[in-house]
Amino acid sequence: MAQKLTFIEILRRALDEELTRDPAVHLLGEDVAVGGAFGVTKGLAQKHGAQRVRNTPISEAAITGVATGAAICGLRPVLEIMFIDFVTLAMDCLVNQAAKYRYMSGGQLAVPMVVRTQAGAAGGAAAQHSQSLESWFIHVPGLVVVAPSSPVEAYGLLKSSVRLGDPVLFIEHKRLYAQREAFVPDGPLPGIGTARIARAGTDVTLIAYSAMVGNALEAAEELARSGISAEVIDLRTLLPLDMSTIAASVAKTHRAVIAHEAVLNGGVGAEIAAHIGHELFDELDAPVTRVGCPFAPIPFAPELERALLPGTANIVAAVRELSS
Amino acid sequence: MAQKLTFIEILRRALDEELTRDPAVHLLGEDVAVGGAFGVTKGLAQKHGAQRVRNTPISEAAITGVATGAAICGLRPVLEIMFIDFVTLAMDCLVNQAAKYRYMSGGQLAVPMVVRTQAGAAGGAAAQHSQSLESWFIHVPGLVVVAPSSPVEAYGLLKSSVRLGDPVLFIEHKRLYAQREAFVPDGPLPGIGTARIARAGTDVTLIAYSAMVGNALEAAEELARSGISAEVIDLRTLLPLDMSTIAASVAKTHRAVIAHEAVLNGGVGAEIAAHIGHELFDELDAPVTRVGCPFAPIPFAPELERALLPGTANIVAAVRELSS
Amino acid sequence: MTASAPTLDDWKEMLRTLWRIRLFEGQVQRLAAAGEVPGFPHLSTGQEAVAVGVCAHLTRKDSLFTGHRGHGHALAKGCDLQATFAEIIGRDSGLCRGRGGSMHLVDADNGMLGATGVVGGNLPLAAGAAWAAQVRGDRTISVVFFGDGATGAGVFHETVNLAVLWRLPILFVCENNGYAEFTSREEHSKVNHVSAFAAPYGMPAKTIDGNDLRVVHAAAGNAIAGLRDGSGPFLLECMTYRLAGHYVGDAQQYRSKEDLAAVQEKCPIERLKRQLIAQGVSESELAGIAEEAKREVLQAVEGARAAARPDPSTVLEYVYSAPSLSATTG
Amino acid sequence: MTASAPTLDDWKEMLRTLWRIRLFEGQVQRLAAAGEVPGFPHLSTGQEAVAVGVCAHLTRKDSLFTGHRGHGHALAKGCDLQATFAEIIGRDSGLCRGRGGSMHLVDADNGMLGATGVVGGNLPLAAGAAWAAQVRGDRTISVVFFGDGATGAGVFHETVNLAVLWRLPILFVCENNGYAEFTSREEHSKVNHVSAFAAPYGMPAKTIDGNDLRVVHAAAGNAIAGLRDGSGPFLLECMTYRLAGHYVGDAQQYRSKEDLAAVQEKCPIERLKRQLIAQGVSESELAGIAEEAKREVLQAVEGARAAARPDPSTVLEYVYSAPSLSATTG
Ligand SMILES: Cc1ncc(C[n+]2csc(CCOP(=O)(O)OP(=O)(O)O)c2C)c(N)n1
Ligand SMILES: Cc1ncc(C[n+]2csc(CCOP(=O)(O)OP(=O)(O)O)c2C)c(N)n1
Ligand SMILES: [Mg+2]
Ligand SMILES: [Mg+2]
Repeated sequence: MAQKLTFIEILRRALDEELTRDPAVHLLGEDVAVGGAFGVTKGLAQKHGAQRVRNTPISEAAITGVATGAAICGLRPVLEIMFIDFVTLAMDCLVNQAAKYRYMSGGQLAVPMVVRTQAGAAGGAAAQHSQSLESWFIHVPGLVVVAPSSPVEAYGLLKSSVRLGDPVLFIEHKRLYAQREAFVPDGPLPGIGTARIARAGTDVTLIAYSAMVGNALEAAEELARSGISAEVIDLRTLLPLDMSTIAASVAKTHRAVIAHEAVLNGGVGAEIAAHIGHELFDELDAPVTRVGCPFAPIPFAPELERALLPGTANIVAAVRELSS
Repeated sequence: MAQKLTFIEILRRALDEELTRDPAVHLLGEDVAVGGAFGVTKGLAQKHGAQRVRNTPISEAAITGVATGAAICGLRPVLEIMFIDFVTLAMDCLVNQAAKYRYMSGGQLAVPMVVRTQAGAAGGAAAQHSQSLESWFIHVPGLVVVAPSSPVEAYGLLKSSVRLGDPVLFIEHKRLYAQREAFVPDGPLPGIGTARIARAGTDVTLIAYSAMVGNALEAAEELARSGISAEVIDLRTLLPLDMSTIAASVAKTHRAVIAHEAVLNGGVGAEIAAHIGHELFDELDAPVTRVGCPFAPIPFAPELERALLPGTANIVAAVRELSS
Repeated sequence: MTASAPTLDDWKEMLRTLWRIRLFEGQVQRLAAAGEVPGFPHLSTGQEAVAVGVCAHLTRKDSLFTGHRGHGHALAKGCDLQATFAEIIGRDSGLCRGRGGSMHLVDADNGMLGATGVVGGNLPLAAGAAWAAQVRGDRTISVVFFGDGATGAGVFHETVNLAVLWRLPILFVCENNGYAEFTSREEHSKVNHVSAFAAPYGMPAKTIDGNDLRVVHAAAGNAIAGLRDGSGPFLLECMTYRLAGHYVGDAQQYRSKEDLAAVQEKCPIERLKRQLIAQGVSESELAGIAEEAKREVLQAVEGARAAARPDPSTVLEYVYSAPSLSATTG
Repeated sequence: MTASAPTLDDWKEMLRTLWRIRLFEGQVQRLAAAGEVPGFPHLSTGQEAVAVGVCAHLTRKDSLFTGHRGHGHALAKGCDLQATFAEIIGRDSGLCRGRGGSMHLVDADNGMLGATGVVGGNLPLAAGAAWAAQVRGDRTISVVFFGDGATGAGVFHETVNLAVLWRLPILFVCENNGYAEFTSREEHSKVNHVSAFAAPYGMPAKTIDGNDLRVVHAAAGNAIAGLRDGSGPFLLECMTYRLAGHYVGDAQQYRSKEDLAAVQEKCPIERLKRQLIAQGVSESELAGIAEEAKREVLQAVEGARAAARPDPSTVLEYVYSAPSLSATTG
């Protein structure tokens, strides 16, 4: 029978397997040689050697640059940036260098690199350790943005990311880290840029990614009780965005609700809503609705954090409003 | 009669007047004491003193932090970041510190600061000196984003920005710098968050900002010749976004085209399209259409740069498609 | 603020502050274990002498910035025990009305201007405050506390360069506790002493025993006097040890039992007590000081715990200077 | 790559390369004035000896990274004159098929791995290439050229710390020309000599006369030999002068006529010519070398100008590893 692994354990397993499979794969980041802040890389330095799993100073700009330069020269670095809030320190390298290298060099050089980072709000991590900044990166040609919704999803998507020939921002939601899932490694790895139907339905399409997929599934469950059949799409990758899967679903349900934890304004949901509104204009029976975080930083106090963050109830409410 | 001033001269005049008006105003940035890379601050150090118009080292992160810390303590710093491409080096301070200071301190402290920066593609500045990254910043609660479309607009908007109690990213398009406009300083300063109708029309609403407003006006002119009356909205500020002006116009024209130079995917246009598609669902006679840059970095060669950048023709074509 | 050499009473008062911090953080740890503290608080236990020795020379008009390990700095700067604790447990009566929390303590009236959770992010902010002080010309200064790990961040070097160039009245106080999270200094840099970074800039710097309050007090006093006279920035590196984990809950597998035991030896409170006893202060008087501090702290903690939680309906306040400013208008 | 001490012929060959760079950039300037060069090219005129003296020790397998002023580095590393010029004027036959331009010259086959327009951005990339070389263990090295102004960027310090910590085979070559854009070194930092930044890290460093090819060649040779033996990073600061403006079109109001005249004195080409004449090489032979270089350059320039411009329909190529990857799929 299938063993149950946490999101963290499954990430470790995927990295362990990729380190074993390909000698070009190297891990680096703050404390990663001792497991990293969240224990994802625990034991990997002992198993694969200190040369391949390296601690770094607190130098997000330089270590992202070092990973990029190494990738140009044939290594496949997997860099851990402890919180996506700190990716703000590596934006020059990610956006001006890594994302544009292939293009600026006329196809001579590539940057096969994965930047693993942890995002989202939970437990009072407060304004500088809780952000969801993924939408910045879908605006950067050359990058790939992956946001798994469960342990099993993370396993395949991380391996596919490590094997890709492009710089990948791999976003892990802190709410998912402790989640357990039965795990049977089998089948082909998911293709980067293909969404999946997490639950089939006919009346409305719920589009989500990362931890919010869990909320969308909860919402679908609740809506089912009142006779509303919701189809749930797990985007898996935000860049590229799998519009064909979205279009096929909305053409069937004629209603769409997009949900993410990130601030609504300028979020990934805006891009998806704009696409649906344009490509499926004649199919829509109701306005495309977005669920996301109201326009404020993440507050520290639990009551405030809870009051601000979008969740299952918001998705259900959005659907009911559409259907009424 | 009104004198004609260039965009650069008018920015200089606005800064000169604000330096004169309020002793708290200070300018800093690379080479600003000798005029800055584009001559905007020429002569201001001589007139207002080296203490108030200061050169800095090439340290975008630190100088943004210094401006933020000084703003907290009562100064009103106006910082010049030579190219928006280099704002990537100041993201931690702008996003994690400046934008959140008021909120994290429970309203105790504010950051009245203006970060002036220059953006957009023109003349082969290539991939690292040509970007339009404004959409990142509309996703950050606490920031204000201003993008003037002409010299006269820049004058009022810069003064309003300097007087605001919040951190402002003030985006100047390099294509506009040499543009001249008759200038009569009069009337009240524009309110931050209010768009303007640049041209009245009845058949379609063209929504633009920064240099693209000029293209929208050109497109409107061309469309008028074939009997299509286009209303052109100059957003002026992207955060806050003046949805009431947009809604009023689209409720009248029932058609909307949003145009910006930035990459289409994840751009400001997505947010506007999502809003219109939701708030004006029953008003739309045609899908909201976006005009923007295809998904690639800005290439160096003029032929490629021209091929990639959106312009007047794309706006006209988008409108014709809607109307057909 | 102690102008001349501290009297015996001054030392006793400073001992009281050391105890306040130690016991305050003990309560943070206790309540964190009980699930009453949101987030992941970082304790300064063992490093208190740096906060107390430096802040003894500051007034409410001087600016202070700290980072993720800043409880002690806030209290030493004069923040109210109860309002500070209330912030750390997320109450509406907290310094920041529960918006900031442990890593973002701000008390503007006391010159406690900021604490950032991003390592190194506080350094240029402090330089900016020093610039504002320089513009005011009122002999106030700016002080920034940071860890040894922060010297890995480029902005540290950018800020030092600018501070020296502009001759800013800023005191850089590095608490070198030999670790950044779970990784020792040796694995972060070949530069053992942070003070070495000052040399290229010709910035005066000093490495001292950060666990001896008298040493910290004297060194900080000299440095700050110079700063007020406009002699430019100073870097004070205080060698210290954290007796607790990196954050509450850290199992500390990276430190041996022996190391931890050895570290206990260096407790700055025990150090000061021995010195005061040598000066003829009685054990019982010292015990009394600890007792009083304990009463104060417990009272503050209970007061904070009894305080109201923030009203969820206020969650969108304080984002902008005016309600008219938000994502969209109209 | 010159293993042992250079022969007289080696010096003549290096003189030829100096001339190639000088005349090549002269053509860039001429055509820029004529509006044939997109963007705003930065010339290394006057700094050529650094490029030639360092690159003389490199093979195509060694990595090189430069910044906005990198024409000379690319040519010294062995990039084809015509393909390089074609890139600078945006032709399809250019090194990067016209996508990169003057500030982004890449020639992977020659180990010319990158040029960044963001000051300091190339430093960690070069360290990454050095890390890859260390992993390969093939005695190749990574070299990065940067200006004095780049030391104001935090990432310079982050990279040096990491390079020393990991003992990377990287040569940091600073071309200290006393200016960053229009602002002199004094206004950028109190640290006059960039080599001073190496001291805290215990990284070997040297400040030399960057306008004397022999001095550069010798210093770089020693440093690179050590790097290949795994002795860890080295910082070579080359004091030099730019004879031209910051970019083509810079009016240089910040430099007096006298300064500019004085600077002409230091021309590295004249310097080397005097040395060769002292060694008995005839004026006419030297003139011949310049003539040949001129012929080569003019031929390359004309070839580049005659080359086809990029096909606009190819503008979306090279963004991703596969066409299936773009903003949206399906
Ligand atoms: C930019 C950044 N990177 C990583 C982290 C995660 N982090 C929090 S504390 C810490 C260690 C800091 O070490 P040091 O500066 O020595 O302070 P100490 O914790 O020892 O007091 C790290 C890496 C962070 N907060 N900010
Ligand atoms: C991060 C960044 N900030 C500002 C600029 C604008 N800029 C281009 S060159 C330059 C001066 C660089 O001086 P230095 O490093 O000494 O090189 P030099 O031009 O003297 O060769 C500046 C500020 C830039 N390209 N990148
Ligand atoms: Mg430490
Ligand atoms: Mg220079």
